[in-house]
Amino acid sequence: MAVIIENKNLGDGMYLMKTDCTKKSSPGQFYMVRGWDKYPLLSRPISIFDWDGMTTSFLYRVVGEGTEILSKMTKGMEVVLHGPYGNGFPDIKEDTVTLIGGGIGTAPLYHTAKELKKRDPNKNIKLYLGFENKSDAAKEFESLDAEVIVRYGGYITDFVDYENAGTILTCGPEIMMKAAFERSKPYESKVYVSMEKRMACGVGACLGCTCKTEGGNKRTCKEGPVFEGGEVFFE
Amino acid sequence: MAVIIENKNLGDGMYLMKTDCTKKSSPGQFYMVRGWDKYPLLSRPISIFDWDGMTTSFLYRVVGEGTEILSKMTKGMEVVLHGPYGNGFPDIKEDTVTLIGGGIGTAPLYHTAKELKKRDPNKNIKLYLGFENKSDAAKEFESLDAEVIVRYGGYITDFVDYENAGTILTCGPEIMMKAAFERSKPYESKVYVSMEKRMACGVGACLGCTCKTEGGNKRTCKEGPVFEGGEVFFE
Amino acid sequence: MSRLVTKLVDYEMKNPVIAASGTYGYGEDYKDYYDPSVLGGISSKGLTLNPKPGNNGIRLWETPSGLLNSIGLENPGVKAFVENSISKMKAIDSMLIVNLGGDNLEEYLEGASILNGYPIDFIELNISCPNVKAGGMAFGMQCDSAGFITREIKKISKHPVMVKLSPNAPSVSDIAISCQENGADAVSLVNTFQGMAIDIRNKRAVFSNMYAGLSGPAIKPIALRMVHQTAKAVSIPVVGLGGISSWQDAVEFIMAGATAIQIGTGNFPNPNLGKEIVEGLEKYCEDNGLKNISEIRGII
Amino acid sequence: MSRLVTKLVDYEMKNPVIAASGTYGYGEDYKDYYDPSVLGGISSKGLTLNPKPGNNGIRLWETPSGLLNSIGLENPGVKAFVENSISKMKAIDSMLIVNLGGDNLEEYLEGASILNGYPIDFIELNISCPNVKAGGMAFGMQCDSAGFITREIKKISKHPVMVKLSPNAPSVSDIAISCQENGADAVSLVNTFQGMAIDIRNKRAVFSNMYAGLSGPAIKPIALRMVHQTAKAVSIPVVGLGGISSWQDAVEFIMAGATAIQIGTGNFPNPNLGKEIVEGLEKYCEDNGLKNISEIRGII
Ligand SMILES: Cc1cc2nc3c(=O)[nH]c(=O)nc-3n(C[C@H](O)[C@H](O)[C@H](O)COP(=O)(O)OP(=O)(O)OC[C@H]3O[C@@H](n4cnc5c(N)ncnc54)[C@H](O)[C@@H]3O)c2cc1C
Ligand SMILES: Cc1cc2nc3c(=O)[nH]c(=O)nc-3n(C[C@H](O)[C@H](O)[C@H](O)COP(=O)(O)OP(=O)(O)OC[C@H]3O[C@@H](n4cnc5c(N)ncnc54)[C@H](O)[C@@H]3O)c2cc1C
Ligand SMILES: Cc1cc2nc3c(=O)[nH]c(=O)nc-3n(C[C@H](O)[C@H](O)[C@H](O)COP(=O)(O)O)c2cc1C
Ligand SMILES: Cc1cc2nc3c(=O)[nH]c(=O)nc-3n(C[C@H](O)[C@H](O)[C@H](O)COP(=O)(O)O)c2cc1C
Ligand code: FES
Ligand code: FES
Repeated sequence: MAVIIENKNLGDGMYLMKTDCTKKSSPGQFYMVRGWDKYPLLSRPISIFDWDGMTTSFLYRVVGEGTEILSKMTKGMEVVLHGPYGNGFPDIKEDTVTLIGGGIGTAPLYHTAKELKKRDPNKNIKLYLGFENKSDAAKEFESLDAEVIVRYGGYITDFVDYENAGTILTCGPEIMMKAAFERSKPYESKVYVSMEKRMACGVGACLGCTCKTEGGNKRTCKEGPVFEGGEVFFE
Repeated sequence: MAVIIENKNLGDGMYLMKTDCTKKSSPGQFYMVRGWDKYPLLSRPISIFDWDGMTTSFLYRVVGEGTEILSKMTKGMEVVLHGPYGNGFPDIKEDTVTLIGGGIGTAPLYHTAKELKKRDPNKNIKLYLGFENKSDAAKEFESLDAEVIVRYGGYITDFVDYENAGTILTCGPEIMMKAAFERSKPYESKVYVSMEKRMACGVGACLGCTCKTEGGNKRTCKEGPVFEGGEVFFE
Repeated sequence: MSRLVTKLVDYEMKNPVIAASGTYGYGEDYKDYYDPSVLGGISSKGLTLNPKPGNNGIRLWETPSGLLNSIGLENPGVKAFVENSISKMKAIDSMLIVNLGGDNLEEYLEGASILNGYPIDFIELNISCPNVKAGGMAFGMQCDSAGFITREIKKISKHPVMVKLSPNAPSVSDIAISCQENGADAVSLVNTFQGMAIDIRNKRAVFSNMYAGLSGPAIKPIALRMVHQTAKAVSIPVVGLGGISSWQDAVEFIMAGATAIQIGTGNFPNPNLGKEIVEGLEKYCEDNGLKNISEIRGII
Repeated sequence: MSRLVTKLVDYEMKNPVIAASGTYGYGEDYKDYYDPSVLGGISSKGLTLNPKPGNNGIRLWETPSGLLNSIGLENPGVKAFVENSISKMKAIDSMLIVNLGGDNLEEYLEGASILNGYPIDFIELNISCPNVKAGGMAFGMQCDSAGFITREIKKISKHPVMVKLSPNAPSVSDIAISCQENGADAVSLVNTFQGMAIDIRNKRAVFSNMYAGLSGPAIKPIALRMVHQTAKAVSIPVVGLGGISSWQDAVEFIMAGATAIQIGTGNFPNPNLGKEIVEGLEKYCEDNGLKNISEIRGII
């Protein structure tokens, strides 16, 4: 149980919810979130936008019943967080890291960029954020010590400098992640993608989130959500 | 759709919710109330505690899921009110009227006493309110221009002056209403009782709230909730 | 609104939205919310030859996204209905369906023959009520009995007959086939699922009849599957229902093969539902460039 | 905790709370929440002789108070299970149930005979999975096939056998009788109800298999009724499940006649559910002066 500190409307259906959850989490992990008692039945997987030791935040978009309820919650209300779950992005040894986020897929990249920089202040981090429409979401990334490139409309993957990308971490629509993966191939970048599947348990028990990989079926909630690009885009 | 103006905790699980619903209603009628979208499925029948032309209020007790949700709502939130439904208490010609309420069954008696007095300022109105435990609920009746007798614990029906009761209007547990009915028999008082049944539609369509009466089955939501004592306690 | 015009056998409904039996009285109870004539059809509360007082004890019990009911076919009997209510129902400009139940074949037949003298549009043969002891659902549980009663009613009824099927039957689609073979003009499904609740505090079953009928959104996924199976199995029109609470739900049932849909429990939380679904379907057709809603019927 | 001790055939469970197959992995996935040894039993994810990759496409779909799943028995196969997972499951101090599925009799038999070599406590014979094309539920739909497979497995299995029944069968209690007559040591019910969802935007069924299995609170009233009917019909123990999400739900099933209960979908929204139900039942017994939970078994 965490208490909401702030739940800010960023426009274009996006919200930033800050909670008092202090539990340690790694970049790219997620929580199963519920802001209700019995209905809807399942909790919602939401990535960790930020964790700073004192608070845990989520950047989310209203798409259905669950996120709608979350968006109406206010300061002081309680939200149930189960997690953190999943593997998260690996620590990157390479000097240059390019993060590519599409839409709400940008959510896990803040924490990721922040942590990479914390672990190695000399790391060269480029963050590409693509949104369909204008909103205040991009502003939330401004405080990062990284080069932030924001585009509205079009394909964000069209703007990436693949040649000098270094390791690529990407999250967003599958088609976008696949494009990043394909276009970076000539430069032999290592690409990590964060997959999105419907989830029931979040702990690896139900096999509802199975992701087909080159190495056989993997559970997105447990062995994922982060996979190497080549593992999932192999067909 | 009505907006909540105030939702006051009166203690002992009871709340007074004031809404901006201006719709005219008669004493003893009720609304099907819902403070939620899809879950729980059904709306909850709640009597009208007061209607003053500008606001409609409800006095309710938390007993389960629905009333729990209502109790957590705050000023400015929206609540759906379908109604007003039911017949309500009849206008009473007799000079003296005794209202007997047990527990949350006191709820409809405020509006009822107020209206009776409004229609005939000379009416002699006695209000007996019985509660199991102390709370601020009784205070809400203090502003009435009527003799208000409040008891905590025991049977409120033990304290009523049946001989001089005039017409009796009662709402509360069936066993209490039946006691009032039986004990007033020697004095040939006219007794009206307000029945409580589980309801689905509130409009008379589902026959879920059927009340057995001497004159055959009646719908509590439509031909009731107010019946003559002899109609329902005939067996 | 011609995009929604739907032919059910020989009747041209203005739209495929029907108020389900037992949830809409005799058509008048929701008129403070909207004119019932906006509906494509209205099915009366279930009638039996003789008046029935219905069941004792608790009749309603809410469950997660569902409702258990044990009304027990409380009704004034067919005679009182034709005398008191039919003209009011007829005054509503909507397909008039009489939902007919019975304890035994004779009662069904006598009820149907009384109805022969009145200008109703459809009989909905209720062989699926789980809340009455004799008859009711019993007829709807076996292919031969369902086929038998359909045949006997069709022999004497002047009105088209839609048979209302029970989801508790071994195979709903087999029962539908049997009804079709025996002359049914249409089938409607589902009636309620037999369910149960226990009052643990008082250590007893909630309902005096022990079991009751489950309806509402909880059952929608199962009802939809049954409608899909049945629509694939028969060539007569299938009227689909079970948990419909929005126009989107209605579209699902139509895509699954339903010619028309009914709304039951959904009326209770939202007394405007009938009107909202009609309007929602109209807009859906417009937005998707459909000349008629039938273009999406059975596409799954 | 002796108030909860429950004998299931020859096994003495510390309490009647079992984690249901397919919702609890192989017993380890919830151990960050509580020690799985607090449970009376754990049923493994459904196993088949050969590994299965499970179904393609969407596997989960939320419905009102319910969950449709189409996992398709993804599992590593019995051999990999006995090699890799059985020792870990055995290390948990709880009744070890292996849920065994199959495409045909031979597969079931071979799976069971491999299991003969391992110290498991129970086989749960899954003849009720709606999500695999061949076999699975097909065996559970008819009395003769359910009885047949029970008899064949009993002939060769050294372990006690609990047959897991499908609520989609014509009459679950008749199937249970047939299993009992053919030597089943116990039955468990219900598996999921066959349901369906349609993606109206993309005009197609949500699941690539068309139908999927419905579980969760939505089905509880129907499951409870089936458990009640079955417990009245057979003398072997009945293990009840379907939508249990609280200790109160568990009490309902036990009052309806269940010897033990399983929790499936309820684990997902509340990963502490297993522990909470055990504690809730313990407190219920205390508060009601029960020496053992069996005092309320089947009182309805
Ligand atoms: C690992 C992971 C991380 C995620 N991180 C974020 C994030 O940081 N911010 C954010 O806005 N969204 C994120 N999502 C997507 C988010 O889970 C869905 O948008 C959300 O579940 C929708 O719930 P709803 O009730 O609003 O929609 P509904 O459509 O009403 O949900 C119905 C059901 O479908 C599931 N569902 C619907 N859309 C998705 C989806 N895209 N992915 C997975 N399940 C879905 C829901 O969980 C629910 O079970 C993430 C998903 C995953 C798997
Ligand atoms: C005509 C009428 C007027 C009422 N007026 C008031 C009032 O002014 N204040 C007040 O506090 N209560 C009143 N009640 C009782 C109130 O309706 C219930 O307490 C309430 O429905 C309980 O809902 P829940 O979700 O909290 O309880 P739950 O037990 O979770 O409800 C489950 C289901 O049972 C029904 N139910 C439970 N208890 C009752 C009950 N006592 N009567 C009818 N249905 C019930 C609910 O409506 C719901 O459908 C009135 C009831 C009726 C019939
Ligand atoms: C309170 C109630 C009363 C009902 N009465 C009847 C009836 O008299 N005849 C009948 O055929 N079906 C009756 N039904 C069943 C409904 O018409 C419908 O088949 C069922 O509820 C499933 O649809 P739904 O989920 O939309 O409610 C009744 C249902 C409810 C909830
Ligand atoms: C995701 C999921 C996977 C399941 N897998 C199996 C399985 O492998 N074998 C089996 O017998 N039942 C399986 N089931 C059925 C459950 O064990 C249980 O019978 C059913 O879900 C009803 O109970 P519930 O409502 O408590 O979930 C599965 C259910 C779910 C939701
Ligand atoms: S969500 Fe259950 S295994 Fe991943
Ligand atoms: S609540 Fe439906 S008839 Fe009264």
